[in-house]
Amino acid sequence: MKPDMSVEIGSLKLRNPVITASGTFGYGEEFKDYLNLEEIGAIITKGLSLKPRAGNPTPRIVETPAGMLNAIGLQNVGVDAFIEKKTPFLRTISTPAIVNLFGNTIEEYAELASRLEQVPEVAGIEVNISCPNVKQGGIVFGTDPKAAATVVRAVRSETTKPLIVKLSPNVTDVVEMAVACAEAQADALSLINTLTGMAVDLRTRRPVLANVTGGLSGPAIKPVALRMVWQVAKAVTLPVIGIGGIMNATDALEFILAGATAIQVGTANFLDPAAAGIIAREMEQYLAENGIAAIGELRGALQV
Amino acid sequence: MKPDMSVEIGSLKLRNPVITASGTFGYGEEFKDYLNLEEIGAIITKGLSLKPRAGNPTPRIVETPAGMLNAIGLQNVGVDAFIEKKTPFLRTISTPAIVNLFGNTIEEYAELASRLEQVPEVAGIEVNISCPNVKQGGIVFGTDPKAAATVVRAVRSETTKPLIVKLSPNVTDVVEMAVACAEAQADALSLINTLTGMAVDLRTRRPVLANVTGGLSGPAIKPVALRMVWQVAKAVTLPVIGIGGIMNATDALEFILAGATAIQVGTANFLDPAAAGIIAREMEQYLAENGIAAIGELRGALQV
Amino acid sequence: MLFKSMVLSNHEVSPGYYRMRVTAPPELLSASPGQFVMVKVRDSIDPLLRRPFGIFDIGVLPAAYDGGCEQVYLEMLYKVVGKGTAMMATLHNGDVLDFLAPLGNGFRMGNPQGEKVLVGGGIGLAPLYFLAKKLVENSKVRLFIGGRTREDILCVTEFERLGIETYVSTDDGTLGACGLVTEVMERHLTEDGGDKTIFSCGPMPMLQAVADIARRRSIACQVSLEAHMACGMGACLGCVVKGSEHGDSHPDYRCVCKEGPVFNFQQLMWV
Amino acid sequence: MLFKSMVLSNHEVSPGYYRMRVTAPPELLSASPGQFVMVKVRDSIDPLLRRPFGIFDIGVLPAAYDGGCEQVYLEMLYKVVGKGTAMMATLHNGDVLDFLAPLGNGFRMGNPQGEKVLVGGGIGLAPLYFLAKKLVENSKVRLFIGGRTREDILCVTEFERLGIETYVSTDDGTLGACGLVTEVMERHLTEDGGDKTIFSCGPMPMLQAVADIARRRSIACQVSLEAHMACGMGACLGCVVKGSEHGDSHPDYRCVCKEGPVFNFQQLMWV
Ligand SMILES: Cc1cc2nc3c(=O)[nH]c(=O)nc-3n(C[C@H](O)[C@H](O)[C@H](O)COP(=O)(O)OP(=O)(O)OC[C@H]3O[C@@H](n4cnc5c(N)ncnc54)[C@H](O)[C@@H]3O)c2cc1C
Ligand SMILES: Cc1cc2nc3c(=O)[nH]c(=O)nc-3n(C[C@H](O)[C@H](O)[C@H](O)COP(=O)(O)OP(=O)(O)OC[C@H]3O[C@@H](n4cnc5c(N)ncnc54)[C@H](O)[C@@H]3O)c2cc1C
Ligand SMILES: Cc1cc2nc3c(=O)[nH]c(=O)nc-3n(C[C@H](O)[C@H](O)[C@H](O)COP(=O)(O)O)c2cc1C
Ligand SMILES: Cc1cc2nc3c(=O)[nH]c(=O)nc-3n(C[C@H](O)[C@H](O)[C@H](O)COP(=O)(O)O)c2cc1C
Ligand code: FES
Ligand code: FES
Repeated sequence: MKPDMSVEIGSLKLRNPVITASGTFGYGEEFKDYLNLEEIGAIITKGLSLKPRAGNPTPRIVETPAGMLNAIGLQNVGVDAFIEKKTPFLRTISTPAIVNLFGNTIEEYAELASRLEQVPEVAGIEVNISCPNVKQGGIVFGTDPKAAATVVRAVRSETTKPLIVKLSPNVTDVVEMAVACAEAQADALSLINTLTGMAVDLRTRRPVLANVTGGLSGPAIKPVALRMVWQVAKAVTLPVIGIGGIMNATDALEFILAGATAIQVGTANFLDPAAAGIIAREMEQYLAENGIAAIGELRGALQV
Repeated sequence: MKPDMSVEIGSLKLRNPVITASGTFGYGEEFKDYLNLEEIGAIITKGLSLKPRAGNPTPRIVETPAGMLNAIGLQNVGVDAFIEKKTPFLRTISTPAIVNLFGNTIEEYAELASRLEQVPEVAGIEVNISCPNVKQGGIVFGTDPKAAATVVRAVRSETTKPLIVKLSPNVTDVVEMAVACAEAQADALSLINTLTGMAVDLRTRRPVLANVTGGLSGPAIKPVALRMVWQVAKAVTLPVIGIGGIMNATDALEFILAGATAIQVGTANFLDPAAAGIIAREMEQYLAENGIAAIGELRGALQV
Repeated sequence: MLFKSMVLSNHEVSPGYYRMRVTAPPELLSASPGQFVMVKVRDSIDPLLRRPFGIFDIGVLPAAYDGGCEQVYLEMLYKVVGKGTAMMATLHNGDVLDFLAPLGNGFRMGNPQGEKVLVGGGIGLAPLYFLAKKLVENSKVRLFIGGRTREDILCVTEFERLGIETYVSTDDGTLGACGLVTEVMERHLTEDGGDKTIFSCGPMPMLQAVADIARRRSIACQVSLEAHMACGMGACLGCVVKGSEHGDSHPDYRCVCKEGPVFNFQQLMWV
Repeated sequence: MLFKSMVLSNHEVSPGYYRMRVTAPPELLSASPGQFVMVKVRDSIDPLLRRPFGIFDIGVLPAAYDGGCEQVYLEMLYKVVGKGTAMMATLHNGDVLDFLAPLGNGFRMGNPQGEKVLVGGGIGLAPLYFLAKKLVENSKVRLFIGGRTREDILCVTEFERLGIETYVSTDDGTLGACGLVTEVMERHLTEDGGDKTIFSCGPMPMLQAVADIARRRSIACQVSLEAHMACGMGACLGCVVKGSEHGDSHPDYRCVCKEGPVFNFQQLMWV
């Protein structure tokens, strides 16, 4: 019997719990030759702002031990071009597309949400309060529970779509942040975004990234991500989406055990553009082989 | 000409900036067959408490991508046994031994410092306010600037020895912590201690560590450590000691460029018990080959 | 396309430079010169990311025995500069590598009548051989190749075998003319007029000089760029360069991996 | 001691089980049975930590030609269970590995008069061969070897060549007696009295059963333990087990790497 892989994120029903992470999967179209997009649960598009953004100067990425730093600086086409140029492709797939968005002010967050409310190709919204790259940007909202709650309420009042809040790991107490966002009526929480890090080039005596610091992703951060997902899943009743260093189905299932309802695949898309599809398939296979009828049976099943 | 590798940590003069990190080098003696202890700047002993401590149940360690988690739980012999059994060996080496200490209360910190004040083999004190493994332990002190400052002042009032405060990376704002400790009259700051993480075993559906969470160390955390050292070194005038994923001389020199006066070698001691000696030698060689007269010329020389 | 390849040979052709031949699927025969590949050097998280390399050559080995198969192969020419390339240098025949290829936009061949001038600096020579093989079918081709010292001058014989006139220069004069490859090229361009296209790959300062010459003399010119890459397919936005329209208020970033790596020099912002 | 070794051979002796022979420095000849080695599987951060293995054998290869040298070698018998051992299984002759060895305290040989009873479970056989080679010099030795199925029974021939009486058992009866190795051992121990020492290595439940038998019958017994290790030299305190005195208020933890891996069963806390 085929295991039931479907999960629910608020009112959004996904065929399976594998979602591609914002900023690592373009707008979906880039991957269509490598991957059957109908095989994954959902895609999340590159962080979107009201106006187009240039992003940071280069170099923007560098490999670090079992990870990478990025300081893309949220380069994106802006909401108008997104609606005009990126939604037509999204219409051709049945897999829901969730839009990751950010603003520099509460008003920008709210306006973006309101713009997207009318766009049928947008199945849900992921609010990035945690991007560490932009000076005036998410960083303030992402580390202060009151500010985060204000953003979430503002977006909530403009959208009926499922609202996911993406949490930053660069905080003393991620549970406090999670609770604040839950109370502000988020439908789900996703975590973690990148850890702020830095790389130095001894030869040039300069930071490797033009932006000096960047966001650390990849296998290196998996232990931190698992810990935070576990802490948050215990503390809130909302669905939690686990992110951080997920490279294969085993990693993904570990997050489910720790309490995640769904997971996101980020850096792994760069190593293998087919990764998300393979992970979804292999998770299902694991369930089948172990006689588990539904993925929900594993959720939070960690015996502590 | 031989480059000048000496550095000063408060009143403590080290022959070179390479120090072995607490908990990764035992009490020094364990490594004497692998390494000429006279070749390194200083050693820091395993975290010490007033009474002996059993530590956590096992498993206590697990490998993670480019890193490891440990939940030793600060097992240690206690101050009496330390003085009786561990100082005799320390007397036989000229390399200064710094004692890493922790307590469950301010009073314990102060009492430990006062006990060690009379011990001539103790060249300095590193106060661990950041160990994430012990529930009632350092975690509170390490994430609240006021509590940290109270601990530092209490220790300061009991010791004339160089006083290093070791900072936790599990905070929103490490600079705030650093400034608080600096104002409380620390002589130097060391960072980072381990990031709190977790590992899950899919087969058993249990956390790998008996303690559930543990401290992440090794190359995986280097980007986070470099970033924090850079931030702190800009913000305080105290000497900063860089720690986190240092495996070789290049890593060490990157921390010096980022503003560290000295560095600590932790997990690398496990991969190669001679690592600290090799790093010291190769740093010196780098200076010689690049015509740099003194290590101080590289300190904070990062061009941002 | 994602595929696994077996190493057929891997030799040091000059100190620190290697030439590796691996098996490839037949579909790769339709790759164009200037496109590139991304290699997963080890089945491990160290190194984590794929590494980009130009296509030095693609060809077909005839069946070795009756009933055997033809085998398409891919060649890379690479320089050991860091962890990933150092690991590549230790691979042996029979080892297996993972490829994502072909990626990006290659060189546009242009008008067959005109002369084709190839300009390579150091390891920048890598994508020019596959290009030269295609160009000599229809056009006159000359190669200007430069390097710091004679050990940076690679594979001249291969180009000469194609009947290509080759001009070598080194910064220290240890091989060919002493001086910059762009100086040598400009001297020779002065001698003759006519319709020309420059194809160039090499370090940024060299490309800058090439672009200057092309602009001053109104010669068509395509350059192949390098950038730090994570995905190689336009998803991460890590590899961007400034386009000619770039300004603080009107950003014009282009992905080297997807819009390049080959650009018409006029598409780019040169500082 | 830290040293680099070259792989001399690396064969699969049973599905999933490998035997690897590597070169070793002459100083390793003084290692005792039961001591262990820590191997850096790859010169990379993946895997990061060294992996601990027992010493299956140490010996000397005679010089292969006039003017050649004797070569000391070390053998390991290992089971592929995860990343590190999977990578080891892909190594070839000529590959180089990094060793920290010998580590820990080995078996104490005890009184040569008494009979020596070796009890190995699965890959727990690994350290017993080197031990057996030394023991047969002076004592009568018997080996009880158990496994889940016949593929887990390794190297019986090698022990028999030493003149050791060997009793095989498998949980599923596919080789030797059907049942637990400890049951078979106990049956045979009943038959004869006399001064004995048990030396055992294998999974924890087996060691527990062995220790029970030893206690009940007052037989001397040494067991070799496994634990997750980072340093192998008493520095990290990662590998501890509870000593016999352990209690909540009076902790008695022992390092497997430094105080073990071989313990007298009475030194340990058995639950
Ligand atoms: C489109 C393209 C084609 C290329 N073709 C060739 C070729 O044919 N032959 C050849 O020898 N080299 C080529 N390069 C450069 C080659 O990719 C780098 O030398 C290589 O990635 C270095 O990897 P490493 O692990 O040895 O170095 P490391 O310094 O350890 O690499 C660390 C990181 O920096 C990146 N990096 C380092 N140098 C470069 C660089 N110059 N360009 C891009 N990323 C870099 C790596 O990808 C990696 O992420 C090409 C680069 C690009 C972008
Ligand atoms: C003193 C000692 C002697 C040993 N002798 C042998 C031997 O002769 N032959 C043999 O096949 N195995 C032996 N083992 C077990 C062997 O060390 C592990 O099977 C091996 O480390 C697994 O590594 P991996 O990367 O393949 O597995 P992974 O599961 O990927 O390893 C992950 C981590 O867990 C640790 N680990 C996993 N299993 C064990 C284990 N059973 N014991 C200790 N650590 C473990 C690894 O060291 C590593 O840190 C011995 C262990 C010890 C402590
Ligand atoms: C190149 C790159 C760009 C990213 N851009 C965004 C973004 O625009 N918005 C966002 O919320 N997260 C962004 N992220 C973070 C990822 O979505 C994800 O949270 C993070 O990479 C951790 O997951 P991973 O370890 O699987 O990569 C980006 C990550 C990378 C590597
Ligand atoms: C096994 C282990 C035990 C440790 N014990 C202590 C300790 O007792 N006190 C302390 O302040 N830090 C302790 N640490 C943290 C290290 O001193 C160091 O801060 C950390 O490992 C990061 O450095 P690294 O990446 O070089 O290992 C321990 C680390 C490890 C791996
Ligand atoms: S390398 Fe990712 S967009 Fe070019
Ligand atoms: S492995 Fe480190 S103390 Fe035993």
